[in-house]
Amino acid sequence: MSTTTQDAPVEQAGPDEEETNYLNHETSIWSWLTTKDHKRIGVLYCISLAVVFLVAGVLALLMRAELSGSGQTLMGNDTYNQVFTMHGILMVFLFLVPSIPAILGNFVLPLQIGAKDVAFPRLNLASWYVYLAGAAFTITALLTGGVDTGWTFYTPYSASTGGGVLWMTSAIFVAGFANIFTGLNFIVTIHKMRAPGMTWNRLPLFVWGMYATSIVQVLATPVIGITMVLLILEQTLQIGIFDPALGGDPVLFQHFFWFYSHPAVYIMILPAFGILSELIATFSRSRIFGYRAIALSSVAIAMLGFLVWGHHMFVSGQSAISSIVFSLITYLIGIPSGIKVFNWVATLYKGSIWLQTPMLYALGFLFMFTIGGFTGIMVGVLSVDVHLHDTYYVVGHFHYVMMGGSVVALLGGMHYWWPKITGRMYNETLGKIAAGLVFVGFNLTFFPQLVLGARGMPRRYANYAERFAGLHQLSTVGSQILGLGLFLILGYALWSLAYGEKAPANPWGATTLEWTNTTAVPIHHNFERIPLVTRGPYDFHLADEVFGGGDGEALSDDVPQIPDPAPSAPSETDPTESAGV
Amino acid sequence: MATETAPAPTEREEAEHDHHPEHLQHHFVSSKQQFDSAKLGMWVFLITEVLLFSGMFVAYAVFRQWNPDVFAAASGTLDQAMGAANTVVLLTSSLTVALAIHAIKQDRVQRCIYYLLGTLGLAGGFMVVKYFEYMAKFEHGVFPGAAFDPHGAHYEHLAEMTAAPQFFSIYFVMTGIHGVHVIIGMIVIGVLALMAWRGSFSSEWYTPVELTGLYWHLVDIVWIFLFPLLYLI
Amino acid sequence: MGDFWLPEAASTMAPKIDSLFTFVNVVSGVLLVGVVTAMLWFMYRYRRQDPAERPSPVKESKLLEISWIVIPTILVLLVFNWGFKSFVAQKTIPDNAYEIQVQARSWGWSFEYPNGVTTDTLYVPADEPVKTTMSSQDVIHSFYVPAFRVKQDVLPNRYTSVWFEATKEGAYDLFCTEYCGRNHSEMDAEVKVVSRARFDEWLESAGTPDDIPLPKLGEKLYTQQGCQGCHSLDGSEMVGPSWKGLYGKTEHKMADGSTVTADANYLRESILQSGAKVVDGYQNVMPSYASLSEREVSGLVEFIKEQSDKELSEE
Amino acid sequence: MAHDGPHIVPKSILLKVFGALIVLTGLTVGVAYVPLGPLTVPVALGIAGLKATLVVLFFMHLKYDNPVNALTFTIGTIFVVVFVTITLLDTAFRGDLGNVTAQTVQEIQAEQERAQQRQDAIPSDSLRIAPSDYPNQDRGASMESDEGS
Repeated sequence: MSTTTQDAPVEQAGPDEEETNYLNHETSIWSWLTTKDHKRIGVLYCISLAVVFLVAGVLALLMRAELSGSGQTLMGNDTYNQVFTMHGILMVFLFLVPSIPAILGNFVLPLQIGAKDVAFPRLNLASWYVYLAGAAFTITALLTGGVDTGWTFYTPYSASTGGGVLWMTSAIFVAGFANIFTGLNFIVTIHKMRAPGMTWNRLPLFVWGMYATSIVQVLATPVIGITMVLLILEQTLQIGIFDPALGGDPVLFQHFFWFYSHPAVYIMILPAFGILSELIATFSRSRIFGYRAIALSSVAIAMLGFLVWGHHMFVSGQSAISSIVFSLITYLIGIPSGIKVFNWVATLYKGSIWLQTPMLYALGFLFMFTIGGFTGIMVGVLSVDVHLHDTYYVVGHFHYVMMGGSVVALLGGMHYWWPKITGRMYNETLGKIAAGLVFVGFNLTFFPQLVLGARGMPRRYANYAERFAGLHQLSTVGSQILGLGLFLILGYALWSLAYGEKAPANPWGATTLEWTNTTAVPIHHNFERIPLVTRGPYDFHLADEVFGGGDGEALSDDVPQIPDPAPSAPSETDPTESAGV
Repeated sequence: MATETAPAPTEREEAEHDHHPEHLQHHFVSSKQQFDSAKLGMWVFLITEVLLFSGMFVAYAVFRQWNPDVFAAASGTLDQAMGAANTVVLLTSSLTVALAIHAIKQDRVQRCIYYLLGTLGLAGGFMVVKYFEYMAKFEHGVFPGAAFDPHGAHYEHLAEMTAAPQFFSIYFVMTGIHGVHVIIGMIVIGVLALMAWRGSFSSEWYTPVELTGLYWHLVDIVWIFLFPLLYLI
Repeated sequence: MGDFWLPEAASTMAPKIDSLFTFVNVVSGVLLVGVVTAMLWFMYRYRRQDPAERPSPVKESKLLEISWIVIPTILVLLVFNWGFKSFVAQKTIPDNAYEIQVQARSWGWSFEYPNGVTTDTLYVPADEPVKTTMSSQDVIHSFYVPAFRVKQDVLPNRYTSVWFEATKEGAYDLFCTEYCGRNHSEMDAEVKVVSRARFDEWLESAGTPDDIPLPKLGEKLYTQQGCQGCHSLDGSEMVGPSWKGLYGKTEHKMADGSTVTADANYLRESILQSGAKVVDGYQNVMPSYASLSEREVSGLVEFIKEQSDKELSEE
Repeated sequence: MAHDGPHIVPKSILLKVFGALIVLTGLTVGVAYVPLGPLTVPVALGIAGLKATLVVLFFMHLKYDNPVNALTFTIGTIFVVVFVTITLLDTAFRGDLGNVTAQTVQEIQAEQERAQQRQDAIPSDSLRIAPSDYPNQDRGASMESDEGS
């Protein structure tokens, strides 16, 4: 990879002094709250989402604590119902759906394609504020009586309960716009803002994952918007679309809801696929096996993901013919997901595998996502799903996909990009311990749930039959280990912010632009010179300069640049002139 | 596709204007890149609008398929003349927006302002007709939802029909949300006319006019479907 | 493996579902072990030994890629086909099935047999197809008997059905699996599978004879109709007002500010037109019990009366 | 893909398209008075689709624009069709295997009442209509007679 020759940017300080970067070029709170820099918006999102994850995670621990005994142990039924509802809503709508795109997508995507920013920086900032508005609505919902409908808001129950339902549905409507803005921004950015030479075949797979995700966000989110609007109108004006008492059809609501919420699963998992490809490639130092298959299968999953929502409704009273069609198409999605797993494992073959913390998460992901996939095949079987639907098997299944897949990938990604975001290294030993705790805790929590479900334990039960108690207790212990691991991560992450070792520009020896062409912490405009891309994203063997003869530690200014093989990239305007536009 | 970000256009544009183009944001390489991005962004936004409306079209399709007779009878109580008039009004406003863009591309700012104001007037006309339609319904107790209590010669028979409230709920929600879009469009077009009057636009930079035009045409397209579905069949 | 994973199988459908479950489980297990073994082996075999290591790219193998598209496709189509067949069997109700009407409400079940007998425990004859025709009085519930491997949502506006043929006599759990509010987890019932002969005998004797005293009838209805889900007898707070000391209360405050005397007429009205008067501090959530017979309503009123009398005598 | 300068659609084309749109509006109103039976909905939607296409291609310049924009819009409309079609796949076929009734409880009760009234008219106790008599009565039957509307 090489860069063009161009006059040195103005703001660049000498090597001895503290370098000016996106974190310190302006330091007032105001400059953060009004920033249009995609990196800062990523950081803002990271802080907000961490808070939501913490709250929703504590709720999960409370739920597991309540379930440690078969009767009432910690809270009454009403409280329990509100707790699992809030856990679901916060995790799905306010954490998982925005998580990877809003944090890592925002931070990494423009860097990876060699752009100075996303296409619409103002919209990007608006997205964060809209998200905060959604969060504010959620808090209002809690203060006005809470919500106990489950995150699915099934009618007619949602029409008859909870003072907070109106606020909560409004919150989801509002927060949906944040996702639409992000998705729209990424689609345009990927189409129009790629650096010279960054062809579609040279896009890092994280970008492909974000692209597929954005398509789903843009196409699906408006439908949850209109669904929530109709739900609100149903409660205020009693328009009878969903409520049977008014002549509506409750199953129609489920169609509307799952038309969004099933693709939303792909909003959560597709970016995780992207992260995984980056991690596996970098830490095995080999080109992703079947790059094209992985890239295109993401887009295929995004599209097919819209055709399968009815597999949540096999026992809902929908027509048998549509159950059958939905089941068939569901299997068609299983195949591209399988292809990805096989390709990732094949990438390890004859690689040079470096077991750093992010790679541990990646390998953990492979194990847990595979279980998530197989249990998905199980609940996709028409007749078996009749037995498993709405039991803990389903709970276990989607946690294996959402938490074991999406969240674990996010954790891996956060560790991987942590040096780039903060300029500091985390503690590798603690990182490995935490990864182990998360892995053990997670499996101990959710594998017993698969067994519980298959044995007939229904979900959303505050109390349960005595014979389920043993496995429930096991699951509770697992959740505590998992919680311990996550708190450990929070702890050493905060520690690293203050005391962490200074990170080099490319600590992992990665080959994508955010590592090779930026300073340790990227500058406000990302690149000193717009890169000109001359090779694929994972061509480790072609990227001699990347490693600097070592594991990447040595890379920075002293690495000799390869002579420019191609004509100059477009000159960029003086960064100071239009700064902050 | 792979060549979309090729650097060529910049050099030309840089040659054309030796100064930094006024409206070019720092993170874009060229005005063309900025314009194309804005336009693609608008198209992506438009499909979110399409899918927003799709939910109501699904509700319409499902309830119509369950109660075809009721929907036919209920649609018969809507005022076809007003609906048709509004269709023509909205189509005309679409033409005027297209002509406004046509004008600004040729630097005819004055003409562009006239066309924008014309559009604004037509949109206002649309809302006025809509207002009279709604009022005529409300007078006879035809409300969305629980308040539905039709009376008067033209509407009485609706009270007997099981799914008539559904038809009118869908009618009011669809036309209501469409109406909200018209109002938003009117505000934006008003601002555009003001900006044009202040000389903000030229053939060099008219992105907001172009984007608003796209939005306005989409509002028109939604109505093109609403009109036959609600009024005619 | 089936024993570890699955509950007791007590219907004709259960073994079919179980064999498919076990098949998917075993195939998944084998593939998972394969993937994990490969992963661990590569992890060990190709671990980085020198920071400067620069492996040369592996040539992609078309054959390998095609094989892991084709083999999973065949497997999932096999599983789909198997699931499809058993699904159709699950959903196609035999013509000769014995029909039981099921009513679900928050938070209880009632089962009505062809002769009008209503119970809160589901009695079914063994070795005979049974069909339930279900509907809900309020929100969506779901009828789930794990031992029979049947589940079907119970909708407020439609009749849904399941059928099963129990193979083993005994008692089994029936759960509600569609979240329905506060006492969702308490909304269970028992399924008792008995021989045809004993079933007939029970059905014969279980009818509500006209000669049982009214308060006794009311007491029976109190559990049967699910009143106990919302109205306590000991004065504890639930969704609805407690029946303890309710009868005869003079200053009974309503949500609209008015007060009524809780006499027999008021109770009657509250049972038949539940929304007519709503007690202050409670939600208007009670379904109407207009389907009760005149004698049954009187029975309930007498039973409520008894709760106040009891209190008086206790004092 | 790239154009030199803004493409300008000639005014004459805009006016012609507008003329066509007005004519099609007249047509769709006219057609509404012709009894077309089952074709009513397809014809109305067909004309509306044609009008929308004209607007998209000429007023919105999609005919002359970057194909990516056209692709974007096409994908959007495809997913609307998917949403409508697959939902109808359920709602139009309820009751196909007998696990759920095609009619709602209210409809069945109304039907029962009507049957009861008929029964009262002819005094005879031999008939009893139970809900179980209805489940297999397909909604399709009522659809056929309704399609002319």
